Amino acid sequence: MSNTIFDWKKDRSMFPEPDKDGKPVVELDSQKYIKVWQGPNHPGVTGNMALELTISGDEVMEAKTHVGYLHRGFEKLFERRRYMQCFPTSIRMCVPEPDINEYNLSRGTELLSGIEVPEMAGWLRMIALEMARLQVLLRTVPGQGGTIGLGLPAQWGLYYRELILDRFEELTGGRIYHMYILPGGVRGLLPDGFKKRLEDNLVKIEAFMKEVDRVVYSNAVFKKRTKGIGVVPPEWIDQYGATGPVARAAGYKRDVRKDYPYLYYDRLDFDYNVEHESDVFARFHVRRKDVDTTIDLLRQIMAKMPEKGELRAETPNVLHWKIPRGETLVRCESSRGEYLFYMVADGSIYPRRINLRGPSYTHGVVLLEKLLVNANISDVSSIMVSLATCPPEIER
Amino acid sequence: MSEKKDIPEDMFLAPENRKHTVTGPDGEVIHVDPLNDYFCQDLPKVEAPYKGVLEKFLNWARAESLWVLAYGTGCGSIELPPLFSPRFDAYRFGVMMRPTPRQSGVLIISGYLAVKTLKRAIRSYEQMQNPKYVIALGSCTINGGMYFDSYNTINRLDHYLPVDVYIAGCMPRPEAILAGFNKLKERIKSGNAEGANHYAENLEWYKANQKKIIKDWNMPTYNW
Amino acid sequence: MSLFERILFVLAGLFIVLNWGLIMTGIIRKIIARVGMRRGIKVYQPYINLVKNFSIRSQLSHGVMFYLGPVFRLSGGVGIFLFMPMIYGSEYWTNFSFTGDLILISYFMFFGMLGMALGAGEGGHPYSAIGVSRGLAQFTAIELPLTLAILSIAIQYHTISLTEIVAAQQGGIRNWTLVTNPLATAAAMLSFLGAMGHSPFNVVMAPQENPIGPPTEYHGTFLGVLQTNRAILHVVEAVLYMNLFFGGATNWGTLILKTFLIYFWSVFVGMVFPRFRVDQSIPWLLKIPLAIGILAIIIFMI
Amino acid sequence: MNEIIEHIKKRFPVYEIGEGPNGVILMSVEASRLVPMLTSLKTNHGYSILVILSTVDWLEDCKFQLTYIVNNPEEKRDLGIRVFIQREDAEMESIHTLWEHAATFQREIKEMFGINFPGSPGVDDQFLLEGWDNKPPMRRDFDTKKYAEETFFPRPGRETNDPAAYMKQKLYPDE
Amino acid sequence: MSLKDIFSPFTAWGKAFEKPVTIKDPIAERPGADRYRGFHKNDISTCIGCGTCETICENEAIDLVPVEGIETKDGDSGLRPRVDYGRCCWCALCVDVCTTGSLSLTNTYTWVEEDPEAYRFTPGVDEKPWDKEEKGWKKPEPGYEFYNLNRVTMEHLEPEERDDTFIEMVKGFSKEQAEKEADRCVECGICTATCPAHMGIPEYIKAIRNDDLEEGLRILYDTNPLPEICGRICTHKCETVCTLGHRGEALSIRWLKRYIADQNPSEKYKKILNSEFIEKNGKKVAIIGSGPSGLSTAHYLALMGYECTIFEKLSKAGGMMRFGIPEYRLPYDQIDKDISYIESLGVKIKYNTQVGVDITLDELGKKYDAVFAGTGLHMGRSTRIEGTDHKNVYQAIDLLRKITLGEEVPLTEHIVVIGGGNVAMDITRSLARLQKQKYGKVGIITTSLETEDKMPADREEVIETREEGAVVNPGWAPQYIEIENDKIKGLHVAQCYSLFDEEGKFNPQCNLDNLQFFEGNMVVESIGQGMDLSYLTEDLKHDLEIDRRGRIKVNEYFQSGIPWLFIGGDIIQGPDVIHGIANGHKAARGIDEFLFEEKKDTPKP
Repeated sequence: MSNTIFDWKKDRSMFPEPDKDGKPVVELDSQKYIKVWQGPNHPGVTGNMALELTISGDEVMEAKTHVGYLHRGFEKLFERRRYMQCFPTSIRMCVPEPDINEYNLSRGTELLSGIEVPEMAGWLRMIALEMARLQVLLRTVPGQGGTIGLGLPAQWGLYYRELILDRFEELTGGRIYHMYILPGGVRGLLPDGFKKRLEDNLVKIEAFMKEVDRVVYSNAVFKKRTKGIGVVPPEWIDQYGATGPVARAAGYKRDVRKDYPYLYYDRLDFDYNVEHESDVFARFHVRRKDVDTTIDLLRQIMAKMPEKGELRAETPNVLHWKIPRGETLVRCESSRGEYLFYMVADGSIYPRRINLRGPSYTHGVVLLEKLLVNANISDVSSIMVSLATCPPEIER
Repeated sequence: MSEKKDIPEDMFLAPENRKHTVTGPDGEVIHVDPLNDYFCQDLPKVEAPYKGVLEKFLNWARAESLWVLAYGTGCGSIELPPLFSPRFDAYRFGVMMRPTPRQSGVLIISGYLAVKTLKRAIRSYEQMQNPKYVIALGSCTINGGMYFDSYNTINRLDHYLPVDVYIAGCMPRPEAILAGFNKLKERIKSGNAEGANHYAENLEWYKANQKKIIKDWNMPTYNW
Repeated sequence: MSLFERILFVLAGLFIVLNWGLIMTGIIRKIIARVGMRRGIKVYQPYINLVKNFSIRSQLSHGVMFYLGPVFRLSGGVGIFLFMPMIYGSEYWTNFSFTGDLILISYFMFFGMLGMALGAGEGGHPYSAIGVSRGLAQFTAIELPLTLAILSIAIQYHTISLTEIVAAQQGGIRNWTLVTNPLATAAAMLSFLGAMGHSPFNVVMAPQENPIGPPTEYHGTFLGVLQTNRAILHVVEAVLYMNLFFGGATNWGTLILKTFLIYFWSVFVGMVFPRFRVDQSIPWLLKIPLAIGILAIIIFMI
Repeated sequence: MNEIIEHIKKRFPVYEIGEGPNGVILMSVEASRLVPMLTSLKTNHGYSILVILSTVDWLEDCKFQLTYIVNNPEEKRDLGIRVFIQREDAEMESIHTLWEHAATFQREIKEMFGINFPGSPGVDDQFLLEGWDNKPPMRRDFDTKKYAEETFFPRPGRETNDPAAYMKQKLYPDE
Repeated sequence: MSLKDIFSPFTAWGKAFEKPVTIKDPIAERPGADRYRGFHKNDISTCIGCGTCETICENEAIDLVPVEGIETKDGDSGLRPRVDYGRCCWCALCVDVCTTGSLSLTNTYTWVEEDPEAYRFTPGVDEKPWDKEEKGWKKPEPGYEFYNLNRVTMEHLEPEERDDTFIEMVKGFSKEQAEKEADRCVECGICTATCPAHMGIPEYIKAIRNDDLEEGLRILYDTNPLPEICGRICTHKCETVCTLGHRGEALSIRWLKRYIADQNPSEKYKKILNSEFIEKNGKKVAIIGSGPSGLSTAHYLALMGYECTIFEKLSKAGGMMRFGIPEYRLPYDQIDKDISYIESLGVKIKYNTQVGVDITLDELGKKYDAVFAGTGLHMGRSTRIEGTDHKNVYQAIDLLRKITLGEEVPLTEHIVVIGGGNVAMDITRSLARLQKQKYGKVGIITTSLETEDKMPADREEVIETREEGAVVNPGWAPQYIEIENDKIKGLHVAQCYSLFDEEGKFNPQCNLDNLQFFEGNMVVESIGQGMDLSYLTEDLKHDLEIDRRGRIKVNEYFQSGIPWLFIGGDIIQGPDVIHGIANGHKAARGIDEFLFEEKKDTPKP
């Protein structure tokens, strides 16, 4: 359906003019371009970060990510905090989905000090992790429409997310920062009737996802706006270190839960959600399917988990928990992709180094900068959200 | 503290903001000092409120129509969308998000402020028009919170911006934020929320504090 | 009726339109809230917002055109109103409508837009500039089908006087242009979607892209003026469509109901679709409504 | 797995081979042999993903440890390669030609630790900090608390007592 | 793109006909969940101000501040946590780590202020609207602890292994056990104030954790020169106030001390403690009695360079530690280890020299620059009931001395012991062992005035006594000893229901309707000891201030009315090893100060 009159794809050779190396040169002085900052105060960017866009008309010529607006120096702060004290601090590293930080830090600490977590605690961790994933997906899946002006489902999504947050509040005592998974185990058993209430919510969320399907997924304009936009060629995936839904939308079967099973994910039955188009729509679709998987996983967990059990393994006194020298790599699957902690212990009560590498670290900087070139300025926020850029985990 | 003593004055300035010369098409050489030439160098004035019933009426209107700058400065901003979600629906209290500082009257500092963000927050605040209000969320704005020992986050907000209302919590829940809005409304209606005038009166003190931290001050003293 | 009386009635009409515009905004916001599972604002919230905006103490200008932008915009809205016959058959509420008012109104619709564009451009904000260029480009694409539809009607009724067009539609729904000239109505109503600035055509103020377009720099009184204009403009544009296609109104009650429904049409579509990119919205407007509009003319040409 | 280790052992002078607690094989290699080794791992052995590039400051040994963890997505296996470099005027070869996103890591390390990666794109740009004029903050000899107290006006009025000292002062002050 | 794609989005309008989910008044209608981590609440009567909350807080949000109306006393620092909500992150680690369980979080979460200074408050002291709130975060269920509440079990000989032998019954910690036990310590330091010697308990426990036992020994010797002895038989007042004891078992501080002392070989002591070369200052001090106080004084004086001579009445040093405590609790070689180190510092001990008999106190006063008397309580007290003048009624302290000296101990098959203290348990168990050796079975009844829960003896002592076959039957007041044919038949007792009268004076009340008879051929009295001050001549006594109850008045440095005479130990403080040591340490400082003043007055030649 290429329509030559309306196909405004210009002859790219005209501008920007390439230099000797074939690299395009964007000269602001030439008056052909204007520089636009999206962010840090801009409704289209995810969180507090900025994109420096050089545009010509509506087209982005050059994009540069600016981060650091949320830099708190966590990795420095860890040097001054005991292992147990790291855990409330660590979770602030990813605001929308804090539980993965709790889990990774706890797991790393346990691995380094050789502690095995009781089985019950493991299952409870899985509940928390999956609920966190669901909670994020309820923001991002309808939120994908929000980036291009379809704010209604995003608003609904926030309500259904509230339901999960209610369950979190009940289980963990916190709404956003749950601080539930801690080194050695978890901080509370399921309250009475929790499973039933969660199941009720899951039913509601399933019905809501049907609605999202109707309003967002099969929406003519949404498809028009997202298909073929922000295509990540499959060969870029490894080159740019993309993981999670971005990799899966490009046809790669990558899911930490299946590839490197942690907790009891190997006892659950689920599959990779793979798409092949690798555009914004495909990534949205992968996430949409992830919602179903997550709901299914939550049901499986509730069915398979033991009724009773220990909350927490016996650990050394947390006030002076010394961990012998060693290093480890902990990974888990966040809603955005592979989430890693690299931990080095030096035998003292303080960790030597805890380094976080979230998926946004590569998605939000190199990949985004690359994808935005020649994109329409209207699609910038849509592409950014489809990569699920989360600035706090880039900056820590 | 700094090891290098001979830092050029414009070291931190973006290239386009440095003093430079431009040659016009007719060969005329023009010296440009962007900071002085492109930006308004005026300082803010104290805008006296009206007297009596009129001011009371206007304050009521200001209180019932709080336009918040949609700027999530810290992690507290994760609780701002739920504020406008179906469950809490802050719209019905006259609260609304605006994407541009010009049209907003309320700046929510949602938690910690990294030095880099502080600069933007100050800029946003100064671009807002009198009367303007600041709500500070969470521990971080009161005394540094979790990041009291971080090298990149400020400890107390009241040294940099006049704060009207503090809300405790890490982060405060939407309900608490709504309570904060109620408090702010009370404050506005009582005529005490004159943060903008306070800022204009004590500009020197605020600027000294701000400039102590923001080392690359590549903007005019007051950013209209 | 003396000129003085007429001016009095025009002002009274303007007052009614302004109030209805503000209340309608409130009602629409309330409805939008209900779809969003919310309770929504108080219906009189737009009034408070207006008072608040006029109560801002400090104003900041970027130059003369920056000042004049909202004024132009307002005069665009008021201009449409001045020449718009509001109530059919009423001597008092026909304003200054005359034989060629349709032409003038079409002009005023563009006038406000242009004034705004100049003022916003003076603001110097890059997003204003982007918004302006998008807005003007899209508005041209909106005007085209609308003009064709108007032409089609003009051919149909052999007049370019709004009063006469309304007069021709009296006597029941069967006589409405909606029934007699459905193609022109379709073309115009589709372009109306664009004119009202709701999704999928809100490329100008697209909050996630160029927040919030031309008025980015406007604040305080300027914004108050813009809001006033917005309230007036939405109503009078709806009145225009009402007059053209839906049989006009013979009393204020009908006018309020019909304008509301016409305006609601844009909300009805806008709520459920995301917005087009500007390079999608213009081709779309130039494809579908334009084609229908041309068809509407061709039918009458034959 | 052992095959690869044997293979690497034959070709590169690796030492301190050991398995971390999570099944990550860690080994150390001389800085000069790192890039050939990574290239070989990437092209010949399927270690196509750079998982993380991290730095540890061993202040007491006057050394920086750079850890490159690469991953083989087919065999689902991680390999960690440690490189120790001197703390003074630290410099390391850039690997952005192998993995584009290594540039981000290197940019951050340059800013946070002061290790230079000549040739890495944008390595000299400020990444997370703005107008920083002190020591690179992640170096262990930079005291963040002291810096924060000097710079950020902590709210005055806090005082605390150590229970033991307070009890001594109250109950047996002169002993 | 199909037609469906155009029309299906319009289904969204269906929502317009549903009821909105908005909560009318969110501020009032939404209390936090049952577990919500809201604002702090503290039960200040339970709180002891141990400061673990302050330690765990990663944000340094908690300060410990003195609170009006709460006094500093043993086991309570008098401080209470003050929370700074400009720091707090509501992680509730402070609640989870709280040793007493006094701290909790409520489910209240709304607090708005215009004044940032207001966000600093002392929960439980400053009144807050949520003080009455019951719901909120509490410490999770049992099984969730940040430190181990249970002691590492100390291995000891089983009753059947130990009931006929005087081999030490407690085996001592192994390295792992000691480190595990040391790991439980929360380092609050509340014990330090309660310990009479104010030992650096958290510090030496930290040394164990760090496996730096030499450092540990140095810390021990700072305040206590008899660690081997104290590590075994100290009355461990520290453990009674241990913060862990509030919800679990107190830390085995005593055993940890013993672990440090045990693990350091005696030959290395001088090197570790850096006491190989001590500069003498030429002053001489005489010390009467080689009990804990005397040894302690001698040790610290010796370290200061004084030349000390201890005069001991008996043939071996150690005083009550050797002669009052049976060997199974405190082996003699361990006493020798501590004493030999003190001797190695140049302290001379003159055995078999009784002051007052072999040498008078006056002479000592003239020969030496100062004298310290720590003669202890070596005279048993009698109940003075009918029949106590019989020859088969003994004093526990005399029997214990006989056992230590290896003299023959009178023994019958059935014995009644009167007394509820540790000495009573010691003699009971010693006699039980002897009975087992001689007769193959145990026949001993121990009774006391105090009821079971008020017995002054350590709990485990009573349990172990019973394990070894002796009968402990407390709560009886002895009435008279039945003697038939000059032979003791047994002890008649009546139930005792109250020990003290309303004024708090000792005045036992008996229920004479409830009588009992304990059969036995021998009665041992162990109701306390008195002092023997026969060495004090009358003119000396005249200079001393002695109060109505026979106690000698001393100043805080144990200096008596006679400036050169310092008196300390059990005579002053009552029977307790650790008090004796503390007295000795302080007296040593007093003597030093006293002599230093003198030194100043008389310039050196």
